[in-house]
Amino acid sequence: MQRVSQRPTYKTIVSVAAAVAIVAVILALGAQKNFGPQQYGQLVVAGLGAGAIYALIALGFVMVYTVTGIINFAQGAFVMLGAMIAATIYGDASSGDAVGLVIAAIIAILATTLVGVAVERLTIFPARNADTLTLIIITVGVYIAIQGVGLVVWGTSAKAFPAFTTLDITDGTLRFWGIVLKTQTLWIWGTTALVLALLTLFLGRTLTGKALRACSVNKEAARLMGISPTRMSVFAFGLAAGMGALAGIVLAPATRPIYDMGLKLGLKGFVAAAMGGLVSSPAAVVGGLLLGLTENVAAGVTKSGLKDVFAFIVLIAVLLRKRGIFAAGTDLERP
Amino acid sequence: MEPVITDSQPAPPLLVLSDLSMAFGGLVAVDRVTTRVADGQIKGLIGPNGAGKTTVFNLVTGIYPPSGGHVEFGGERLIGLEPHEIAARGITRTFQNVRLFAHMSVLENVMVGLHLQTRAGLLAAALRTRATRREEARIHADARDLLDEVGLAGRAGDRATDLPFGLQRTLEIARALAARPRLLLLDEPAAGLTAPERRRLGSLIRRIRDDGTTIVLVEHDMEFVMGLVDELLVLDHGSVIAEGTPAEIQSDASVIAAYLGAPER
Amino acid sequence: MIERQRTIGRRTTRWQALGVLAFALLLVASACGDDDDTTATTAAPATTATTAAPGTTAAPGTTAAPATTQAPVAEGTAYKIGFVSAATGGGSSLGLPERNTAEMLAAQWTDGIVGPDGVHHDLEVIILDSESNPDAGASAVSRLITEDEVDVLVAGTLSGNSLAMAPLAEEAEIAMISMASSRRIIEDADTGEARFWIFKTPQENGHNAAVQTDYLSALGVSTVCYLFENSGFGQDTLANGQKFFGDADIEIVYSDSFERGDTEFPQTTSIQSSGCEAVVVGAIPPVSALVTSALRDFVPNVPIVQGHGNCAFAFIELAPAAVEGVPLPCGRLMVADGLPDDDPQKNLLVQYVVDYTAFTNGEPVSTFGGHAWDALQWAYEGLASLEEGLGLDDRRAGVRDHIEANITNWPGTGGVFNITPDDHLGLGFDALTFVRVENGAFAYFPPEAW
Amino acid sequence: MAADSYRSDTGTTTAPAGNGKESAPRRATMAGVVVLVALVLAIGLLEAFQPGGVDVSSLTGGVITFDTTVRIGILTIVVVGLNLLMGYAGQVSLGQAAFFGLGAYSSAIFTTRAELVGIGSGLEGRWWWPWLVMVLGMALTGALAYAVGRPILRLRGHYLAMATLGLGVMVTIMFRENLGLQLDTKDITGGSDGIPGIPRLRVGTFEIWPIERYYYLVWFLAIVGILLALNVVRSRSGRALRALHSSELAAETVGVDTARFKVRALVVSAMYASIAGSLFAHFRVAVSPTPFDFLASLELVVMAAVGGMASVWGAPFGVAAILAIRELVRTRLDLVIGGAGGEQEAVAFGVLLVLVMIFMPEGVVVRVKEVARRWSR
Repeated sequence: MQRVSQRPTYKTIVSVAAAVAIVAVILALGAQKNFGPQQYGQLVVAGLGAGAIYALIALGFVMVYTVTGIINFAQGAFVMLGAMIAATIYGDASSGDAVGLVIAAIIAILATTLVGVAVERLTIFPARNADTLTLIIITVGVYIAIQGVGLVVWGTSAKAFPAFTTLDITDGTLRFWGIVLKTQTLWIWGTTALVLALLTLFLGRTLTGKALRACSVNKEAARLMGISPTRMSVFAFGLAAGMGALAGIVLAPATRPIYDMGLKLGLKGFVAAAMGGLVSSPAAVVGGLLLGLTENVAAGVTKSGLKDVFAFIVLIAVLLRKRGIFAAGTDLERP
Repeated sequence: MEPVITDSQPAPPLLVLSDLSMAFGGLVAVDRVTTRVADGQIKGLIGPNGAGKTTVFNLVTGIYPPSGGHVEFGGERLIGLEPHEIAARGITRTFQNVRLFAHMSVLENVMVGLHLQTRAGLLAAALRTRATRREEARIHADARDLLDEVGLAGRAGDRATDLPFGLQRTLEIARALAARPRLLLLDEPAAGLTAPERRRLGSLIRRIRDDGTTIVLVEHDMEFVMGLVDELLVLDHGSVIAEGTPAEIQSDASVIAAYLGAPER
Repeated sequence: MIERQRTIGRRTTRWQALGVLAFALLLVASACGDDDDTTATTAAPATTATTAAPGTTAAPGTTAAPATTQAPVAEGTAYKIGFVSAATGGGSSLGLPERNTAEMLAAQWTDGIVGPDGVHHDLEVIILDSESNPDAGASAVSRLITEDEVDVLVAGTLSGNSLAMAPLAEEAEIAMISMASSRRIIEDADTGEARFWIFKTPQENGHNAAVQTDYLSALGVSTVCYLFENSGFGQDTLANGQKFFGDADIEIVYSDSFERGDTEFPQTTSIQSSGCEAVVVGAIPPVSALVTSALRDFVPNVPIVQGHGNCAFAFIELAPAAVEGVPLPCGRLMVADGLPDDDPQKNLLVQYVVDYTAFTNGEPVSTFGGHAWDALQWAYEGLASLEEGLGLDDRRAGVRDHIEANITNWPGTGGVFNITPDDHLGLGFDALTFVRVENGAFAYFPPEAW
Repeated sequence: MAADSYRSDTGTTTAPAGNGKESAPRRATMAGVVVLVALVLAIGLLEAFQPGGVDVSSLTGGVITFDTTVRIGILTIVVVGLNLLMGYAGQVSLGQAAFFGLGAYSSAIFTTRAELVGIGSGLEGRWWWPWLVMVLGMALTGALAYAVGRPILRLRGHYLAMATLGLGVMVTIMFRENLGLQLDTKDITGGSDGIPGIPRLRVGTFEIWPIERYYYLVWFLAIVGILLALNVVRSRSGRALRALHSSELAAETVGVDTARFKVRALVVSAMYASIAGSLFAHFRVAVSPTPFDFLASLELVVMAAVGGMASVWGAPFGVAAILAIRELVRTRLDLVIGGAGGEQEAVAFGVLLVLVMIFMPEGVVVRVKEVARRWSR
């Protein structure tokens, strides 16, 4: 039974001590590999690069979860669809056609949004009265099916996709103080920031956005106010699918898209969202960045194969401490 | 105001709350509440909505750790104990919004209440040892007796949530009683009941007290409370504003101002 | 592939109904994908080849199949080859070309087999998917052995899967030809004895490391960093690298893994700080291309040597600029056209490339499909050697004996095989040759050019 | 989470328990057990004698092979444990395959490379050693579950799901990463390729193989597992688990130590998974990380849900249903859909999964029970 803590100062001291200990361990391990500031800088930059991708995917999880209370395991499939459809439409990755790229991206996002809507109508809506676990399993089934369709349509080979800056498969790189930064990473950071900003504006300022939030707070109340939770559910799925597709497209140049890319990315996005407490977009972005950072720094100073272990240790630590970075214990059973 | 002890004998109080406080963030829900409950009493806890009555129950049963003060029960300090440990020491309760074990039968609900009366371990249960079977048979019988007592014997096999609301409340009391508590906390037991149901409830509560269980109850229905309790504690905004016999409370000016004077609901 | 003619019990009809329902939904789902394809400008999706019934679109095999189509004297027992590859799951980039090859050969072999006694036998290739999962793979193999009663098995794309399948083949006393690389599949790890019933066709990571060692020695490096994909294959490349490099006094000063799907490679920082003179990579595309690209960016001055898992066009396609000039050991399949005419493998390699591309509507050839081709040819030849009138057990043993005794000096896609009772692979180090990526294609890179 | 899917199968809804007929559910249980035992015996005998050429495979149109019936038995044991944890105690686990894997890897490591972990290799040849290892594996897995259970089970709902998912992934990584050691210093788990050469089980010189013998062993243990679980469900502990599923708070206030019972449920389910893992290792005689990964955990949950989570009997049905669908799409899809190949299998499986969950959200067993009840009226 979770209890409300009475000693915040004690907790702060423990957290600070833990942070100091972690940094000390990182430095000690890094020293064995002769790491200098440049190496650490590189690990952090790369970590934030990977983290922004996770963050972008996490936003899709948050969107669906807040409105419907479902953890949508099909989110990874939307990411895959976005990337694969865009790559297919764009065709030859080295053609240097900027307009074509934008058109391909837009079509891919719209198509994936439609898939998201269809998924909601065909699978979530008929089972809307089922319990959460059933709905989660349904989304797992949807994921498997969509990935299967991806396999049928695109086979097992990875696609080439042009970097946005160079419009070529080979991405440009920026170098400063010996640290290398791919230009696509800037696009990923920019997109994540933009999506977060638009999402915040949308949810805070527009009527539909407010309706979405109302649904997440209380379905019954929303219904009484004339907001249809089922319509909002469709909306959330469509929006999440579109956001997933966008994520897939901006990361496509960094990872060569392939039919089964969604599983791992979906899992990571989910972990990022979970770190953020599942209900807050900014927290999900922070969660994503934290996840990417953890993975890369841990992999850099130890064995890469263990990076997921560190990622999940951080996840569990975050869950146990606060149930999300910003959120308080939302799941606590109240008397 | 000094508590009035109904008995002339100065019996040691069963439950003592000393300066009990609880703050949620900046909101002080319970503010230095001090009171005592004598053995064998029925004590009422009243006050307007949000006065902190249920929070007091939650503090006593260990659901929240208080931010200050302490609870003594039978001479033992309870702070820091888990709710189930407090239950094992003899305090059980009901909830304002009934919390039955849904999807379990009426009988099974009471059998869970008898949890503390049984010892069978997991392995013994899996192997269905002779001792386990004997114990099962015993608590089966005990649960039936208890249902008999509260008048639910005919519905033992029904699903708990299929009972009408009034009987759900009764079942919750039976479940709490099954643990054989020395102190029973009832959180608005009469809420939502019809008049005849209230009468039956009143006599049930008295019978429980007569069998030796001390009772503290939170209640809104003044008529119901006044006729039932030995003593009343009035809370407002987390603080004790009055304490005494029903007659005393009814004539207390501050209570009338804060509570009775204000039209309810 | 010959359609399976088993009668279906009444029970299955209900399942079929459910399946039809499922397919209706599937059509709805895949319609979206199709719409997008029509707007596609260049890419040719592989759907036609994989969904159409094999045999209809197949280019008729001409030279590859050694079957001679004489008028059959009599009709004998039908033969069955059981085939399991990882067509889906983590190993699908290897398993799908293998399955395509199996379907292609099945289509070429519709005439069946005529034995040495002139008796004709129908031939069926039963193709199942292991889902890249050892349990599913073993279950598929068990099905082939006990339910379908196949005469020979060609099974196992991944080493872990093959290791779970091999004991079943041994217990059932049936020859199993694996398409996975680990030596442990065909040899007892402790005693080094060949496993009686198990063969395999792919070149090994040992060959790969030996060839790499020669090249690294020629470069004159004494310290290398080793990056490997975190898979059975990648781990095995490292193990062999450690063994062979060490013998040539080349020290691996840093090694670490990466994963399929990784986008960032923090390992490069450790390579920077370790000061090694060359980086060796053991991986398969797509991630091998990405890691090459990252190495180019982060440690541009350290030479990169790739491994034989990249002998597929995808490696070049996914990072053409980065992999340009990267040397790697490969089987001769990838440089078939550039081989001298007297090379024993040249004709069949060129033919395989033509057949495969035609059968799959233009999918690029990879070395993995070649491994399936070799394995299936062995199975075919084993069956073709049988006399009519043998029981199942004898047929199974006969195929095994034939492979062990007669695959000598046998040119295949993977090299010239010489199987002996002690060596159930039978390839020398010369099975791999050094190639280099030049102008977006694999080019022969002989030692003289180092 | 899953609170609504909870259904009691202790007969409270089916039996007229009002009038002192408490033995009715017990009698129904015994009938169920008898039917299951008879079915298991019949299938085994059918396979052994194949009267008139009819065997399991031909009876099911070639969909279910005998190999599959053994796998159903093994996974049934895992899912029975999972049902106790998820269906009864209401604690979600998305990492159950890790416990399954721990059992399998314990058996694999201790029976093939015991000397590596510091145990004399003389034991490896003894027939009783693998059996002892099974028990050892259960103890190890149970101990690990106990250690992680205390902190993890403080979480609820989605948060618990995520934490168990994380634990599961970590354990699988540990298998693949040789427990974090370098492969060349001490090869304990064999990396991604895993451990081959696990011996068959024996009693003295009597080998429990060919597969017909193993089938009986597996199903004997599965039925014992089901019986034990049924006893637990109907005991003080079982009631405590179901009570805390409904309301942890209410359970606490009548004296149920919910934290302890949740941990117990986890430990028991982990031990079920572990023994099944050992059986799996000696069945496949090779282990590698894939069958114990995240997808496997997910599939176990799916099996539990399809069978009906709050029902011990749901386990064999759920496992059988999922494996049958898998085998069906694997081997017969080309007959249903002309020319379909391996790729379509995945699509079909996904779609069927969705259909099952939409139309039978409480699971097959509950659904069948309901239909049967309607017909019997």
